[in-house]
Amino acid sequence: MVQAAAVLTASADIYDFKANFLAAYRWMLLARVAEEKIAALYRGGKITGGVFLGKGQEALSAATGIALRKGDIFAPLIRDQAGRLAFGETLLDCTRTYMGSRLGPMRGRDGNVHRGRPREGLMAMISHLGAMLPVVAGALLARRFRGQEGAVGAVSLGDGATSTGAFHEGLNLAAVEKLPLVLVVANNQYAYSTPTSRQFACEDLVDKAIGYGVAGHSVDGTDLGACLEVLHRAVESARSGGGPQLVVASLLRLVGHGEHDDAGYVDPKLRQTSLGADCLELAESRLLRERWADASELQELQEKIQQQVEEAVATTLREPLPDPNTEDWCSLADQRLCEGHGE
Amino acid sequence: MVQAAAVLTASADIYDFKANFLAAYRWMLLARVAEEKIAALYRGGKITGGVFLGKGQEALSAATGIALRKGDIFAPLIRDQAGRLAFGETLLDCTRTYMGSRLGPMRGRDGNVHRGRPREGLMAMISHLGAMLPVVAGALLARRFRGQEGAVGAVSLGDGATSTGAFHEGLNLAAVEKLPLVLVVANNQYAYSTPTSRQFACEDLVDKAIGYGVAGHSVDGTDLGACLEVLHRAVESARSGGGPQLVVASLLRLVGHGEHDDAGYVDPKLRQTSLGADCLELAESRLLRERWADASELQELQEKIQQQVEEAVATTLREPLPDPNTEDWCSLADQRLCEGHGE
Amino acid sequence: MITYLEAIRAAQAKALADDPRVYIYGQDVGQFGGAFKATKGLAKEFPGRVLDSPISEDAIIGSAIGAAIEGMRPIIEMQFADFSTVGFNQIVNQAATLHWRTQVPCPITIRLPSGGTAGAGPFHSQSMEALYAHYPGLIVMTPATVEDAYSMLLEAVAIDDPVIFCEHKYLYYHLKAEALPTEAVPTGKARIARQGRDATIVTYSAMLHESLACAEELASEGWETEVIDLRSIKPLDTDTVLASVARTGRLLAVGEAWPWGGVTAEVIARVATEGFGLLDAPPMRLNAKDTPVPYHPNLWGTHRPTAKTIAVALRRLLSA
Amino acid sequence: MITYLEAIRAAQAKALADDPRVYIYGQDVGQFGGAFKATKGLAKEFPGRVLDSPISEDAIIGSAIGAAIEGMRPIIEMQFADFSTVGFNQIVNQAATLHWRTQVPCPITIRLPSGGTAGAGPFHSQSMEALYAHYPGLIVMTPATVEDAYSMLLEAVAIDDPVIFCEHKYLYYHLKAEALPTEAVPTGKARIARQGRDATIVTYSAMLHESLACAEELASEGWETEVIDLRSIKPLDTDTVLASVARTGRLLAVGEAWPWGGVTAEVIARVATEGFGLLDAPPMRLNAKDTPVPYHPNLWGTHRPTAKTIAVALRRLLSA
Ligand SMILES: Cc1ncc(C[n+]2csc(CCOP(=O)(O)OP(=O)(O)O)c2C)c(N)n1
Ligand SMILES: Cc1ncc(C[n+]2csc(CCOP(=O)(O)OP(=O)(O)O)c2C)c(N)n1
Ligand SMILES: [Mg+2]
Ligand SMILES: [Mg+2]
Repeated sequence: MVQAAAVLTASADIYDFKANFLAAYRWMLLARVAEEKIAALYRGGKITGGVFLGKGQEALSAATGIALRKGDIFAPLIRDQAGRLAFGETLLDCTRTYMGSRLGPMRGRDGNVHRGRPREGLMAMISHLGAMLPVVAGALLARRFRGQEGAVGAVSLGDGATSTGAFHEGLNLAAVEKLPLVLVVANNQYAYSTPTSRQFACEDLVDKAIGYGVAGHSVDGTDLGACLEVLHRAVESARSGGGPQLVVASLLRLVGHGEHDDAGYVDPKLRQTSLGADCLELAESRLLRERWADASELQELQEKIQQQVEEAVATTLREPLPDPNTEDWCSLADQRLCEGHGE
Repeated sequence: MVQAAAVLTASADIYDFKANFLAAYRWMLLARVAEEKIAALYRGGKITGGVFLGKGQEALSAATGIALRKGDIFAPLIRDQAGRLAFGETLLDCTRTYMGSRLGPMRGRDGNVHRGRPREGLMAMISHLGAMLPVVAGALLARRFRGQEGAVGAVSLGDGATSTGAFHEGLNLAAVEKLPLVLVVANNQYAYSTPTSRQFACEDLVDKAIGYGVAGHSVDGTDLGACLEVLHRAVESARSGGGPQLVVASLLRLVGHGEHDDAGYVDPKLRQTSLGADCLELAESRLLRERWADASELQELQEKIQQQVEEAVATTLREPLPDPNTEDWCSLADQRLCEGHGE
Repeated sequence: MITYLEAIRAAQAKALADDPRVYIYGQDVGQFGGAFKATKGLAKEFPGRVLDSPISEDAIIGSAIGAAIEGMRPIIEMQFADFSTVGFNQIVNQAATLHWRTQVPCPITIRLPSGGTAGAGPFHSQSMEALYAHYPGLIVMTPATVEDAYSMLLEAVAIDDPVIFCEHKYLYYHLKAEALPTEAVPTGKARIARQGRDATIVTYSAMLHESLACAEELASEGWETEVIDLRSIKPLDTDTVLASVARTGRLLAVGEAWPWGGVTAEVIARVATEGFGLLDAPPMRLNAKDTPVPYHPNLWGTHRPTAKTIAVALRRLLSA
Repeated sequence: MITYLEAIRAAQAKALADDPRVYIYGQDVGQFGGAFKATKGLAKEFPGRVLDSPISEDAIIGSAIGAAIEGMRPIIEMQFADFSTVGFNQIVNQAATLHWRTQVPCPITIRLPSGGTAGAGPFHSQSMEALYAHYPGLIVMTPATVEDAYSMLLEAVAIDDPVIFCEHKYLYYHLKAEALPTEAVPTGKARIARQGRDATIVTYSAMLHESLACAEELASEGWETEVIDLRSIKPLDTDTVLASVARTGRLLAVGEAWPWGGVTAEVIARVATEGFGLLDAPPMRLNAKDTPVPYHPNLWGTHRPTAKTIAVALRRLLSA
């Protein structure tokens, strides 16, 4: 198990750290602004159903998305707006799914974070936690069957999801097959209202790695630089035949479980610790400190992104909603086999 | 993680090791003889359905049963004839269940190894591997609710069963609640025909302990002395508040998965290793070596046990079989709520 | 006024107060009071008896079974019915078979927040009652009123068998009553929610209210529709259904679940086999469409039966 | 002579040979050839394409779905149908919803060794077809003949949707045919296994043979019973059933599964609602008793329908 800090310099030459940092920061900011807009629409009654945000987890998520390349596979979860964007999901896929546009990837059939384009490597999560892990393992198995080595699959999970049987069976299967799978666990200290003390008894979630025979990595999830380093290393060792990699990031979610939740259960003392830091603010101050950007550039970026988000929402608002009369109401790919008795 | 060898002497004074060894040997021998009889009955067509034997695993099983005391809970699996007897199951419960006697605990409704007396702490396994682990955890939780501390629950599993979600969820739950649960994993190198290399990728199954925050113990499953020591220690530390204990024993099953199976898939080289030793023979030679018994005593014991087994079978053969006409054909405890439409 | 949700909370409070063998286990049910607040305040009121679980449905239910073997009477909350699929094996193979196999009762209550609400989508809307009813060894309750939510949950805890308690999320806040009931219809007995002579609608849970609204509408046209609330779908009160069909000669079965093998199929099969002669017209059934439950309200509103679509079916039945 | 089991093996061999996208995954299916030897020799014949899995039903099925997303066509063997409960969530919530949600097909075939055999007991005997048929998005096949075991399994692999392939363990060795079929009835079409004018028995899988034996017996008394083999229970060929009932006026539905919401309930519900006027007598159904499947043959023989008990029901139907 390697500590992120230890390698900040070590692997800094492998790739252009600064460029990655800047790119990641942009995705983080875009995710933050987009989610604030989604939250506003939700409060304004423009979104039916739940809204689940990733505030405070953008660094880890963006780092995951950036570490992947075209042809890789990514199964994001509910706090991965930044990672989705970094992986290549458009902002419109987000707004269209949240608002039910018929033109979105889910066509109003599924909503909010339950979106994706599986054929493009972006899995569309089902709600059942842990369930996407074996799916990505199978997708990687398929690549191997077809002799397409070199692709990596990343799966996002929360601390709570590590208690699911699917997590265990999926990670074990990936380990047995030595698949290039990177499992990114965002330990944000709570599963909905449940603290980690009621979720697991190990000292550190990364201690699970040895029991599966996979590599383990720990990282400070509020530190974009560290996340970029660790995810880069984890993804590259998976890509180069190192088998599954378990990355455990420590952080806090800075919003409720969903927008309906005020997170009153979060220990205020915890918010005061370094876990409670806002990864976006930290990244911004580092940008300035390192002189990779100046205040006016950031100001400009902020405005561009604001505009981009407003445009996506405006476009989506003009789009048609799903129409029950044009729906085929058939669950099957092979429509000949559909039947509608008793409906 | 403690090695058995290290403590053979260390804890030898805690209790009468010789007495335990002798008692365990008797249960092992009774189990071996009983199972040979069951196998003979099976070949003679006197038993319908599967027959699953524990040959080669009697030392571990007996040690588990002996380490427990009245009031404890035990969830045996398919290779636990010896442990069942040591825990207090009668030989008649075995023969009656295998032969479907109406007087047996399962009354012909369930068969072979699917037997128990849950209210007496002996769980009746369902086939689904891993499923008994959370059940025992819950039983221990109940004891805690009622303020009945001091009881221990032991659960038997095989190497293959560690791949189940139930194993993971159950052990994790027990760890979070810090329950006095001892999980005894018999790593007999195969799950049916599947070698451990296709089952898990960790170096040693005991490496899983740290990931759950539980104590881990390794033991040579062919060495009765070592099994007695390790199980004794594991059970006592669970009893004294040490939380769940994971015991991993290495051994080989010296029979087929079931009596229908010739185990042709077992690597002959493996049989030549120490894993392939017969724990019963080893125990016997130690008895003689230590002069805890002499040949004639063993001969006598052998005959007594043979007779005991023949009697149990003879008794069972005289007993009534289940009668469909006297069956209530109701699945519920509350018979008022049973309904029989459409049968 | 007390809501359906408050009734569920009140029943659990009473069960905890009356019986030391009762405890509550599930995700976020403790201090937080549950995703829907059905256990609000109970952890505080009953220290150590309302416990947060890990996200481990298989182990949650497995542990409840073990506790039941030891004489406890656990109430398990699944955060959503849809997630009970992960604990499915323990429910249908362990809990449902325990007494039949070992003569040891398995008095556990599994609360399933069920059914569709606007925007909930495919994995937070399912009605799984038929799945559990198919397996021997389980009781399946589907309360449709505030009174039943309260009294049936209390009865579920008292029954010596595993009870799948399907509480409908749509009714949580929408449904209100003056007060909690003091006595109750026993489990296994259906209730005639509205009397009528022209046709019988057999339904349960949220669809009772769509059916009553439909009956009301047709009443203005002079049609008197009898509406039966099954209350529990296993056991299913065939006698009450048959008696009603004997009076009306016409049957429409309505359910929110999927059609294939659902409650409506079982009801019609029973009436057709045991009360064929009572039918003056072909029986009819109305269910959700045979697709996952759609997210967007535009689609969801068409996916499940509503007073409007029930009325269309009922008119066809009455003119048959 | 080729057995039902050999036909299943042959179909898998052909699927592997014809389509590089096909692979087989499950416990002990590799070198060992599976618990029932349904994949005997295939690992050798198709290196790297027949893989032993860990004991992880959820991950086994989840991985098959992922592979299907990438264009593969996995064949999954559950060691026994009963263990599919552990992979239930991936089947009904992931596989069954994938295409409807994302427009990406999920062509996986899940082989379930199903049904009762003497001494198999509660957890190695289950018939789970109704459970899977209840969920939208799944095809459920229940082959009753050697020919169908072969051709339907090949079709299952070819279909772009998840197929639950319920192969009956009792038929594995009992059932023999001269040769493998060269053409096949398409999925969704039932087959009239025996023609008759006096009554219609609708059944599937192992119960087809009990029903045919019963029809044979009553033929000696001059009764001509039509016996319909549904072949697949979802889709269920209502038209063929209705056409037969139109000829005979009498319906008996027979299934080996539990009664509540089973195939017989769905068949009768469809005939009652869509072919009420065709019935000259109340339809009847016969299923297993509503308890777990008993271990001992004395009990098992009474738990499930047999030619004898079907004959009793049929006589009642004919005299009604
Ligand atoms: C199998 C399953 N059980 C329960 C739920 C309900 N649920 C949704 S999110 C959540 C908490 C998840 O916590 P964690 O995994 O830590 O992720 P986080 O929300 O903290 O990012 C729960 C219990 C679910 N989605 N799946
Ligand atoms: C969930 C589940 N899947 C599959 C099976 C079928 N099965 C019965 S025993 C067995 C092998 C068990 O291997 P292991 O756990 O190592 O125990 P051993 O037989 O070696 O003692 C399998 C796959 C099962 N019982 N339960
Ligand atoms: Mg969390
Ligand atoms: Mg083994």
